Amino acid sequence: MILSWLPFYPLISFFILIIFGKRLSWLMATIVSVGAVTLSALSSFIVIQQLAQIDNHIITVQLWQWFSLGTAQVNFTLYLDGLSAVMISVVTGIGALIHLYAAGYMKEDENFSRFMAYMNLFIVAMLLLVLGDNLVLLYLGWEGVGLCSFLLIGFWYQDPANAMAAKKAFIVTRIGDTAMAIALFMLFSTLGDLNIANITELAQQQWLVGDDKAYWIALLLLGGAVGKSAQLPLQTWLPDAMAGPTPVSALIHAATMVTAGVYLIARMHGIFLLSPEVMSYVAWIGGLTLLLAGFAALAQTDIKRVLAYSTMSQIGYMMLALGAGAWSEGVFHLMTHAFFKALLFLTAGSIILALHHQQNLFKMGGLARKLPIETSLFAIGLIALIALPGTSGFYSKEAIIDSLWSSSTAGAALWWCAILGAFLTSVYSCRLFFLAFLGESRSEHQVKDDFSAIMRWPLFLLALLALLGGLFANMVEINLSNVFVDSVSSAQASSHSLVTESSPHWLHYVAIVTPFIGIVFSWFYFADYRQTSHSKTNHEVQYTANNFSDFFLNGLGFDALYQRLIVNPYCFLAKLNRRDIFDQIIMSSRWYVDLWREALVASQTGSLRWYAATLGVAVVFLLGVVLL
Amino acid sequence: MIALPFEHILILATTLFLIGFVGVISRKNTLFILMSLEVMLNAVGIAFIGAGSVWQQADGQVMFILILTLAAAEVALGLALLIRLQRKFQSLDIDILNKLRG
Amino acid sequence: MNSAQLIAIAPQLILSFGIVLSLLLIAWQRSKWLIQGFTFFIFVLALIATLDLYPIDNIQVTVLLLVDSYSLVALVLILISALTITVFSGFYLAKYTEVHDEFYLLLQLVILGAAILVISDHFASVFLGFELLSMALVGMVGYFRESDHGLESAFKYLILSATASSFMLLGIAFIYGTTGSLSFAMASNANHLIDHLYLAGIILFLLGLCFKLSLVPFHYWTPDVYQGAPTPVTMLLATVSKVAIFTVLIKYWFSQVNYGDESLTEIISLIAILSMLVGNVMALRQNNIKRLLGYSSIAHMGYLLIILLITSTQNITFAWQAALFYLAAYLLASLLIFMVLIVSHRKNNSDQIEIVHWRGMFWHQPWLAMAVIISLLSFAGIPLTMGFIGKFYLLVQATQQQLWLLIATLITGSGIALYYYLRIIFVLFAQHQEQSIAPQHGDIDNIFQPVIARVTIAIFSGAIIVIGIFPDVYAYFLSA
Amino acid sequence: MIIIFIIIALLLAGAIAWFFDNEKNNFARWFSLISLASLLLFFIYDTLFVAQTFTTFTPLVRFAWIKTFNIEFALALDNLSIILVILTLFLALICVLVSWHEIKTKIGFYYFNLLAAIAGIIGVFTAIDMFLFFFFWEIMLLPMTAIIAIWGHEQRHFAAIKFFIFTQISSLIMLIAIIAMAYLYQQQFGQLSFYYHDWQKLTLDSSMSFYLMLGFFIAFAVKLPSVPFHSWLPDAHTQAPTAGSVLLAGVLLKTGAYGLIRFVILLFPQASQEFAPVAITLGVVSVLYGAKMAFAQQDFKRLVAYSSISHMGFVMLALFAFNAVAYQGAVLTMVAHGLSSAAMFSMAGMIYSRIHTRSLAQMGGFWQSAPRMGGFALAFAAAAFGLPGLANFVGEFLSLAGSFSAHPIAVMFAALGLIGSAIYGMYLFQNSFQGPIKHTIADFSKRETLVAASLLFLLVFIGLFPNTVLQKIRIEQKISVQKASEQKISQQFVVQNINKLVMATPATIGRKDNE
Repeated sequence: MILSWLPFYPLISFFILIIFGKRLSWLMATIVSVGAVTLSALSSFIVIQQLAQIDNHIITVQLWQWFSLGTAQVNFTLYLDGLSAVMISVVTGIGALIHLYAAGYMKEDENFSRFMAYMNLFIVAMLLLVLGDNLVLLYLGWEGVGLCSFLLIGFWYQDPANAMAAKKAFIVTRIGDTAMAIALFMLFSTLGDLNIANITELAQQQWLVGDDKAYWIALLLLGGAVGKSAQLPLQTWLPDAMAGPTPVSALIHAATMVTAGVYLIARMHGIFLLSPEVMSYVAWIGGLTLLLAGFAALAQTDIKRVLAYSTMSQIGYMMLALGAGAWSEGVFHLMTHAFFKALLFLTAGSIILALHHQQNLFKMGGLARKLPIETSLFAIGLIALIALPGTSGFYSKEAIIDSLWSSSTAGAALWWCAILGAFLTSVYSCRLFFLAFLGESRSEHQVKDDFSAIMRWPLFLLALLALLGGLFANMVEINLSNVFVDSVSSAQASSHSLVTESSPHWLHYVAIVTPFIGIVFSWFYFADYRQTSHSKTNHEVQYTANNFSDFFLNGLGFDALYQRLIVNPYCFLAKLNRRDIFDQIIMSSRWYVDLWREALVASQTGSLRWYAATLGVAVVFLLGVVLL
Repeated sequence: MIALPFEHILILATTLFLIGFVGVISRKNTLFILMSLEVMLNAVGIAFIGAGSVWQQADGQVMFILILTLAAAEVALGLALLIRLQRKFQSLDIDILNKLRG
Repeated sequence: MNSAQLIAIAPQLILSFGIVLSLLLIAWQRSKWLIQGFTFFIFVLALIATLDLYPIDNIQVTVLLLVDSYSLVALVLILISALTITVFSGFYLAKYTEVHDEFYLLLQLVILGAAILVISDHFASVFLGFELLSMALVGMVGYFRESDHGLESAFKYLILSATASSFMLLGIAFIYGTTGSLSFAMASNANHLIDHLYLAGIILFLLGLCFKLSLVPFHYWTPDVYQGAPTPVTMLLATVSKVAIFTVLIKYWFSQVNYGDESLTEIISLIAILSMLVGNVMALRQNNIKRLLGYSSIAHMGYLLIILLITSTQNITFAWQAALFYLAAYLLASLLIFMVLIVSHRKNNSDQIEIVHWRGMFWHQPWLAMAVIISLLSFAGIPLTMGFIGKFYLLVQATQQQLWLLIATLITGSGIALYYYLRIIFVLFAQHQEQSIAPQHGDIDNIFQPVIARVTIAIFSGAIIVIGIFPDVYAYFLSA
Repeated sequence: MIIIFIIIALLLAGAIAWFFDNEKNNFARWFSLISLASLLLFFIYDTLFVAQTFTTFTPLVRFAWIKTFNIEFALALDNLSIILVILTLFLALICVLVSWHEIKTKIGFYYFNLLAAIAGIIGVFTAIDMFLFFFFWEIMLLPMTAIIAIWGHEQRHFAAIKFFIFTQISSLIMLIAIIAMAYLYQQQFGQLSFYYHDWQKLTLDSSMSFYLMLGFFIAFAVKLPSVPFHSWLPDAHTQAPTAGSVLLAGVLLKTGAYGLIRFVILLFPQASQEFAPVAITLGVVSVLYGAKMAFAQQDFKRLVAYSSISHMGFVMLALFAFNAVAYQGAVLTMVAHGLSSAAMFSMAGMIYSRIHTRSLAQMGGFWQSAPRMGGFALAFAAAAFGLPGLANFVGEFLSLAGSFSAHPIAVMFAALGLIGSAIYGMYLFQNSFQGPIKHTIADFSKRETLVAASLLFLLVFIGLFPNTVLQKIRIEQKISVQKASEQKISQQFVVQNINKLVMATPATIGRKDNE
């Protein structure tokens, strides 16, 4: 019962906000929207408690029958197991905190209630995504979060750039969605069902490891995941998506929606296990993305874009983990990442607000003195991101790195990738910190620091989670083991093990030390940024553009590449054929007929003798036809 | 009396007919056109009489008389129109009449 | 000649006596109403006689004439047009103070010629009817001295039709020369088909008929004469002359044993295809409505030629029905639109009505415009109208004979035709504010609509729709 | 009798609206509205709630009409027809509402045409004698053309003529096929017949049935419309008044799809099976080409028109996949597209009534001044690009999922249409409602809200509870399966229904080839 109501609190709130719109006062809107999400959060905690007491650790609630595909039923059924439990706790828990923060952040906006309505709708869609018991319902949530993401990125739609970013996010993810849709069709046509539990079961009964169909289905699902989670090659939308209000970036583009791809792969692990090749693609995509994003983060000037690339990179870790078969590690990282990345974004939001919507790092500096609380919160987020021992990030990331070397689908090369990534993470984190908080103040405006309580308290809670999130490790592990263990073991029993060799013992130490090396390296390399220099003028620290850093700044040129390879040709084709070639072909008959008409009219000269002559010619012609 | 072969009569009739037709096409003067029409009709008359004599029937001659009647009626109408042409345009050139076209 | 035979040609006799009596009447008293009334009376009598005769078994009246049910139906159609034309000639002539009794006399002559044509079974009677029809028509075309184009039209019609008749006569002479008979049935003999002279004769004879039916490539006179002739005469040309000549064509064709002959079939198909295409294409941008109707009649006659292309005697009955249905549909639609043309005079009394003059007619003369629309839709063969059923007949015939090429041409032709029919219809619907584009002489004003005109137009519109929805009303009449 | 009653009532209502309208009062509007609403309610009550099943396409009325050709006046109803008739009547209501203030001249005549068109369309959906079907098929064109030509936009005459000629030529081709079928019946059974169920008894040799099928197919493909016969549609949609576009997109296109189901596939199962590769290719090309062309348009209505082409491509694809699921998807897509395109065109009309242009370049930022309108526009755009939870998604999903097993490659290409639809959907929405504010417009009035809300309600309702519609289609499907299996084409249906699990894609294809 509690479960079935879970998505509907925010839905009701959405309707209230949309229908009453601007007639609601700020307070009313806040109470309704935040209250609804909090209600969801509370009920999800209760439900998770219940889950632990149930034997098979699965709760399903059928709401109604949606439609039937031949003999298979596609229902509005909510399905709660360990994995979705983790997800709903993140979605509703973090969601509630971010809602609260957003209420403060967006207080001045005239379309406040519309904003909160979208946020609520997003929570609904996200809950359906993680609770759907079949892939179609999952797809509904999947598209729903996409739409909300579109709406929220383009919330300030009057600026064409924002609208553009929203459109880009929607269309690029849509490419992935299409791949996923095809995967669904393929699953239906081969297995005849779209219920996730049934699929996993049927697939493992009918297919051997390495089956062609499993390969293609897994690959297409991966396509969907890659789109949503901003991984290579569909990663380009995420940095632009930062055009949205910062709470949106925190909720959608850091904590929840972008990790939907990770959730999808984890959810469909039964299929992926049947196709080790795709598993290693997952791993490689994760590895390459985390490096790419790390490098790109190094060159960014916009504080939110740094965080966006960092998100991409962290999701790369999750992918890497999934690819290596470290399911629960990946999901755990998803959770801890949600904590610290939400914290980072929200704190960044506060800073941006304090600087009158200034997001350029090179226009910040020296904030540590002016905003001590925000600085320390941000620092907490960063150390969790860097994964210094003891923080939540440490637990999850070390676990991932640990699992790589020995995995048959990942291996040593990817381990080194992960290590390099960890190094990059600490370097760009330090660069960010130095630029924003240390050094000389380069701000053009007065810094204002009159934050209301609702913009502070969520941050404290998140900071706590970011620091102590590691404590959840056991709980998550227990929850997830129910989901993964049995299927993994059965698949492994039927095929070769994913673990090939035991990893050497020095790996662990390298992994722990790497972040420190990064910090030390940055301390010296970015010395300029951190020093409160006496000799240099205020504006000495500037972004030095050269080809190389430009290349990184622009996300390694993917945007330009796609622009040239796909967007421009499509637009060109569209423009070229604006007048519709088929129409022109058909309408050319009009021209043809007219040509004949001209000729025939010309023959109608009006001269009697000419008419008589044609009579004679016609006679001769007809006689000729018949007689010859 | 030597019976003329039908072919000869036909050749004569057809030749006359063609002469008449060419006259209709090439003459500009309306009067001559009407005369050429007469030639054509009479050529047909010859053909009918010839054919009648081949089959030893009166039908051909009957037809000839009918044709004569037609020719008379035609000329009567033609001349009436010709007078109006003359009055309206002071000319008998048939090519004046080309206002209706296209 | 027994009494049955005399009765069988009663309509023709009535018409003939009517003409004589009309002459006497003119000698007695000249009055436009009297002569009009008398003409009308004669036609009504003839119509009653015809209907009374129907249905009839084939009756051979001398060697010249053959009365059968189909010719009677054709005669009914002709007389219906004759009646309408008589009535509307009255409206047309109303603007003249002068008494034009010759006009009605000529009209009676035309109808007599047509009446003879439809029952003729012999080249001599064909020739007589044919020339009676055309000579009287020439007189009518050039009837009004003062009209803009009357003289030109009359001259063109006279000389071209005389030339064509000469060709036809030559053809008849050839046929007679080879077969020794002037009767349709006797003159047909499969053995002669190898004879070039005979074939040439047939071609030349057909030429004469095709000329009158304005089929391509003998169509040149049509638009010019249609446009230049007084509207009632154009009406006559478009209806009576077409129906009579087409009837005689079918009669001749089906009495032959050679309708299946390949080279002749080819010629007919060729002429049909050319007519459908040329007629429709040339009508495309015409602005003068009479001229446009002239071109469209070319196409319609082209469609009708499909009837002739049958392969066995079993199809003759159906072909006759199809032809008479299509002819009736064509005739009713033509009469209807010409009636509207006659009542919608222009200020300067010219009968050269262009499409723009009908602009917005639907909004101030809705019933008149509805009549035009119904007539045009019937021409275009759109369901709800009789024209559609006519076209349906043709297509059934063509499909049964598997004339795919002709069907394709028919479809193409109909497509092209829709363009100009719809163009007129849209002009009728044009809104008033667009009127600034219209020429200064404005649209039709001074539409005088006597009750009779309105009633007649309504009856015809109704007939087209009713027969369009319940074709059995007429089809039963045909198959009785 | 109910159908005859409805058709006659519609014509009568139209005539009354025409004759008794005077320009001052709103008689014509209210009268058409009320009569349509009561007819809709009556029809729904009579077909859905009065105990009577419409599982087979059996005639409700049947009497001789034109005895010369043995033509009958026969009307029938089955669930497919019922769904489409309800859709038609519902959209007719929408049409009346959207033209409330748009049509300012000749109101009475306008409503006469509207109701006459509706009557014709209902006739098409219920005629069971093929001549009668053709009759209605043409009848519905006349008032439709009049609506475009009289109350349309600047190029209305051109568009109306183009629309009319396209459909007329294609339907003449169909008429030839109809006549040929009747003639074949005469050869086999001794007399002409145009009766649908008689034709199902015909035995046709394969090449003959192929050509006949093609004759029907062309007419329906033009109406659907499918590339390359689509080009009448953008012009007609663009130039028509709002209600005209709504009617065209919402219902008239469905007659094409209906014809494909009822006549092409069920009368010529074997031939359409042979033809399927071509039809499916056309469907896929339509999906992609429509989406691509939609993106290139500058004109709001033109864009929506091309999107219709794209959507109807899915229908074509699904129908020729010969699969029970795909079939359900096709019918649902028809309904969903009827609603969503009607909604989009209503939206276009409402925008046009405010800023008097259809050019996207001159739109922008409407959301600020008209948030309610923006919300609806977004929802309708979302329906167009197949957002799950709205009706279109279920239709397209079923279509593609069902077609996949037989035609995986085609479905993959068609799925690209999902991307294409997102692109033009976004382009449309952002250009009009987002971006810099170019116009300040009034938000929805109550009437407009009613129109949009009722359409959206149905879209969401069908999107979330598609079974209400799908159940109807399923019954229909059983019959068609039986019919088709008589013609021994559809082992595929049977195989799928009996044993889905063992069936794998290549195996099915192979099996089909062997047959």
